[in-house]
Amino acid sequence: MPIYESVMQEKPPIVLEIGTAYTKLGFAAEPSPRKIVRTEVVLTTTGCTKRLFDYDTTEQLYDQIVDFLQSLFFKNLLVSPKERKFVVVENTFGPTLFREKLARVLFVHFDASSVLFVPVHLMALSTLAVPTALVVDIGYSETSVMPVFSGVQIMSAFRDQSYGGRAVHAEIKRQLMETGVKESLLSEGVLEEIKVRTCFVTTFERAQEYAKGGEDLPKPPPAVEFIVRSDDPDDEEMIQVPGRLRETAFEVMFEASNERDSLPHLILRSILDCTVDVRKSLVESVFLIGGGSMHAGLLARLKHELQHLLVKDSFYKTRFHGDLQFKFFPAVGHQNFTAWLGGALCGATDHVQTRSLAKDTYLKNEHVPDWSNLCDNRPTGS
Amino acid sequence: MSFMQPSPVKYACSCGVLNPINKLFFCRHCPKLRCGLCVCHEIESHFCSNCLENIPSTEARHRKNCCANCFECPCCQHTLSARATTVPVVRKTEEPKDTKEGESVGGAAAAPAAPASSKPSAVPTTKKMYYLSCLSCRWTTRDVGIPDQGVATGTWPDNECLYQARFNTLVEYFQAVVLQDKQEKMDFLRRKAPKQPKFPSLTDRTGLTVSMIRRQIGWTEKTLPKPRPVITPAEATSEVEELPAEIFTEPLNLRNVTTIAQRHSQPAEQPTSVSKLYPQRRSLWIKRSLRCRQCEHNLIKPEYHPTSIKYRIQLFASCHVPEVVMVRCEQPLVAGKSNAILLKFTNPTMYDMTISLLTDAPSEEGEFNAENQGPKEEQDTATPVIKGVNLARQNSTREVTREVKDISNAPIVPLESEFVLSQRDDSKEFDEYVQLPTEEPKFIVWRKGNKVLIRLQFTPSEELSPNTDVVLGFFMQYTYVNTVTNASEKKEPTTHALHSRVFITAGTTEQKAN
Amino acid sequence: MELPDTYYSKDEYVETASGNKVSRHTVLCGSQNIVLNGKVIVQSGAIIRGDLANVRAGRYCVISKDSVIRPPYKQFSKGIAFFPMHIGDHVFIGEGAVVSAATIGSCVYIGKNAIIGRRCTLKDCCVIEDGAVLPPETTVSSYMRYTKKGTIEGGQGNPYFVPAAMQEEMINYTKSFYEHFVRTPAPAS
Amino acid sequence: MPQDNSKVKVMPKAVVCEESKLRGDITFSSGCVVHPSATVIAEAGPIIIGENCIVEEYATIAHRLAPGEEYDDNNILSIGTQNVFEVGCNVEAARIGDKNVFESKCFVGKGVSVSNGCVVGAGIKMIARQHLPENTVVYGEQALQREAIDKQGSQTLQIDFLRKVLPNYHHLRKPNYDPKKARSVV
Repeated sequence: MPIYESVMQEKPPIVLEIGTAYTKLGFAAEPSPRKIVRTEVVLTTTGCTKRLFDYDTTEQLYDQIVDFLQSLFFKNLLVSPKERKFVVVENTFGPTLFREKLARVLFVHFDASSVLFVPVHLMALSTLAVPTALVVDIGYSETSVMPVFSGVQIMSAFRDQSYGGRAVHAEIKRQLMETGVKESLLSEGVLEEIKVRTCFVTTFERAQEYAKGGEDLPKPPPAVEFIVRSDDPDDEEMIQVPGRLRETAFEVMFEASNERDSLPHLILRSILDCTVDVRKSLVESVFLIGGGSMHAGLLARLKHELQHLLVKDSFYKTRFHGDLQFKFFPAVGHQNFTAWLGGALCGATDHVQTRSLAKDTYLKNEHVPDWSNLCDNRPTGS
Repeated sequence: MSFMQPSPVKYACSCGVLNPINKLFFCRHCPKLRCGLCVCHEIESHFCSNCLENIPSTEARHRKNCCANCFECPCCQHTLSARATTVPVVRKTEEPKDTKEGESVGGAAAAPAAPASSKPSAVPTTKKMYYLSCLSCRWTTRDVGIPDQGVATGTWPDNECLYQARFNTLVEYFQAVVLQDKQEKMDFLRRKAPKQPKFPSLTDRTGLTVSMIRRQIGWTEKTLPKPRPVITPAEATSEVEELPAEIFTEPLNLRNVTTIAQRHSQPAEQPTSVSKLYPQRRSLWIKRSLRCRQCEHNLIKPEYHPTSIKYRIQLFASCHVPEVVMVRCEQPLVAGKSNAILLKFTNPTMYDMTISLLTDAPSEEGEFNAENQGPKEEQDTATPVIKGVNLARQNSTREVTREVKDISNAPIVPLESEFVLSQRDDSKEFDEYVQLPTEEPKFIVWRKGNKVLIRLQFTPSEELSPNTDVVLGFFMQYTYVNTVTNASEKKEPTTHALHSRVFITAGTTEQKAN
Repeated sequence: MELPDTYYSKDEYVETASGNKVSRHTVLCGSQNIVLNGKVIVQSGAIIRGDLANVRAGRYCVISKDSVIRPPYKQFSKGIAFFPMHIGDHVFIGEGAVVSAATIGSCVYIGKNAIIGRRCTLKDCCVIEDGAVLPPETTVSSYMRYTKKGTIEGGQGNPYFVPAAMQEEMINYTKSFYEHFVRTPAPAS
Repeated sequence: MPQDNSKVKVMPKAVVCEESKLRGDITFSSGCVVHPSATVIAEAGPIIIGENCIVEEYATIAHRLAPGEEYDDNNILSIGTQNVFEVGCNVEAARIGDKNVFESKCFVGKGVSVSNGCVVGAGIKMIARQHLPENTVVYGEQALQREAIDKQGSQTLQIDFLRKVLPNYHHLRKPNYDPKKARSVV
């Protein structure tokens, strides 16, 4: 493959996936990201650490992106961004402002030669080499469901909800504060640590019993002693993470409510938004990605819930026909960088040459083509 | 006052961002102030910050930007140290053989010699074995059962990617697919718009001749459609991993569960159990060089060697721009009450400077330039070469300059006149030099070599509420003698009148005096 | 900002011929093994353990209040040895710092209450933040800043974290610290 | 410095520098090394420091009074053997076993009970009431805990060295209490 080799020999494209909580970064054609870092920026003006997406003015956002990318390039990747090709894995429905600013930083500030924006769900799917799947991305700020059929995203059936890592953290915080833990101790970092190290998604049966309430609740798993400290070194405490919290922290994603917007509902509704012909194949190819899908027991629970709803829920019973069995794809590598991995695959192909937004094109009218922008979708458009 | 505390005096960079002078650079070719935001960062050299070895960039890329010898603790990310232990080595196979030979060869005559020769080999020989140990969290390679190594730099296990083979197939597959798509597209375009041959062929009017001849002599068609690349797609399964039953009954030992930082330090494996932590190769560091975006000259260029602290090019602003140091305010700061501040000016250059403090941008610049372009037309005409460079490389530098945010809230009383700041003379530091009593403007408190202390009057704005920062701002115009010759025909140093905008946070206001 | 004058009483400090200013309220063990190369300030409460091994400090060093300078030891199979400690010129050691480094280069800034573990190597022009903890055998190379959080930032040519002109700045800072460290003027009677 | 020297018992072969600040009823077992400027405060009851402990400069070992408590001769803080209290540490732990290392400038509060072979990392502040199981290592800025595979190496070599060197440079407290003699008297 002569074309490929001449491209890859010198400078492999940089692949970035900037998530709300964590950023995955590395090079195209490599099987795992070089680094997974918090999406936090050490401000060069004050030296303080701050989340990238916390900003007041767009100019501030711009400066933060500059500082953030600078640390990525010069501290983590150790390559000069100048005249580099980039693959940016982005949320299809992410804010346009961030996209525009990111492109501007890459082209204007860092002199990137081209940027290829690729959608999360499609990229994740490419790691499987299958054309059809229902991609469920459980991230930090939201959970999104995107059906893909024959390599085409069915935009009309896209669904998202705001429960993700953040909502789980809030739930852990709520439950812990009920047991009398000081709020000052429960920083986001502590909550995440509690979630990842102690919590798991409980089984369907036990969740049902908890939901029912009453006397004979299942015996909760053993509690865990967790030492937490706030930024103030004098503020240290040994707290108990109750067993009940450990198994019910993730219930925010499964809670049955009148809105019927829990994760199983989200998936089923999204499938129903697709045409009848593709439904069966989507049911048989669910693909969970994102850091939130790595928790123990999640897949088993989700499968159980989905099967249960298919049979027991009258709404779905009348709309789904036949003997349906939900099937899940195992991820290549870990789910929290599956989409990045797809980007790395994409960056290894000739697409970076042909499909990218080149610097010259960008500088001509400083505009990033977007699928939702009519100007870019007219057949005769620019 | 600590050395690391932020300086109260800030200069406006030519890009509009405020910075203390130690974070600013001065491009002698432009000549303008530059800061970290408006220069181009480049990688000068790679090195390991632990073993301080310089690593050429090709090798660094080959090693995935990791040091070959240094490892990081997977537990706390501190550098691991190699520790030696001595283990006895039993040479069972050699020993009996040795003694046997001694006996047989020496025979009875050499009987006293035989025990002597066999004695050293009877002493158990020891061998040095190494393991890696963290001196911060006491993790060792023995914790996870990695056997000790015979050499200190050791052949420690590298991370192996479990799905490398699958990933390679995926890469190949997608490359083939994309390439084929491209091929088909090109074929399609060619068919759509048949290319007119430059020279009309007399024999082949239809373009079919070649293939017809080929077919006649029994050869195959030249362009057989390539088979589509194939790959076994992943298979979905309805079998999912259930929770282990003991999770509900067994107590959780947090010490065996890795933290998030530990997982992310091994992105490919992300182990959940501490028994799966392996030493990680230490990431390299870089030295940067900084380049002016306008004229592409280097502002900072460090020496290659990792231990060298020297620069080959160093254009610090503090070596070219008069430094303003705040000494103190004469009175407590009260809103609306006139006050005076003592400022120390230092001339870092070898030429005398004439300085004036203005409240507005110098007039010869025409109307106030929103982008604070700073230097005036004169050097643009004086530096035609630079201009040419500018034109040629314009498109690499589109970063917009920003308007300087005027944060001052205490108007100053401009100085009556300009003043001269003598050149720097390092030799004067050592001898007692008495300044000749000269006619000095009133605002000058003292003068020592290249330093001048002046008294600047100002009034904190009437509206300031207590406990707000009082900021005074002014334009400092100074003459700068540029020793770099931009044009070959001009050998004389050129003198520029430059100015920078300076903001001083004098302190916080106190309660208004009743 | 210009350093304000720091005053000391004539009775408390001893000034040597080479310009060292050493408080009497210090513990200089094995003083014959301690070499201060001139214009070094050792403030009250500081401990220098010359009894364990030689300690040599370059010119214009500042050893602040309650800091402990302690040569590092290393354990071998047959016993332990304390190694001499070298401190370069223009080194500032903040209040309450514990320093057990093997070598400290020139123009190094060590913040308040920092802990420098055994046998650390601090190269020229590096910064240790206030309260930072360096585990034993850490190397901090030039123009690096070791933060309180335990991360390393900076590097030569990086305009942030450590000033690019660190050398000149530390020279100026330690010199002006020395110049502003003056004897309390006798009360004008 | 009001020192109640009569109550400080130094057993033979212990090296206790005179410049240390000792308050209350303190017993140094044989083999202990106390560097200058170390502080031991027996406020709530006697302190017995086991054999072969090292107390470095500015280290503080305190047996503090809880609010409302009074000095009690029977409230003994018994510190095990072979512990190292590094420069500037502040240890008020309720119980200290053997072979522990308290690194520089760490703080161990009253509510902490330390078993054997533990390490409290430099600069770490431990306040919460807790028990450190055997071989615990508390490390890093976040004060994380882990379990080491074996105990920390013994400090006998360092003690041997210090016992040789310190008398050359420092005035030492004379050993004034011999358990063998004491027993024979009784």
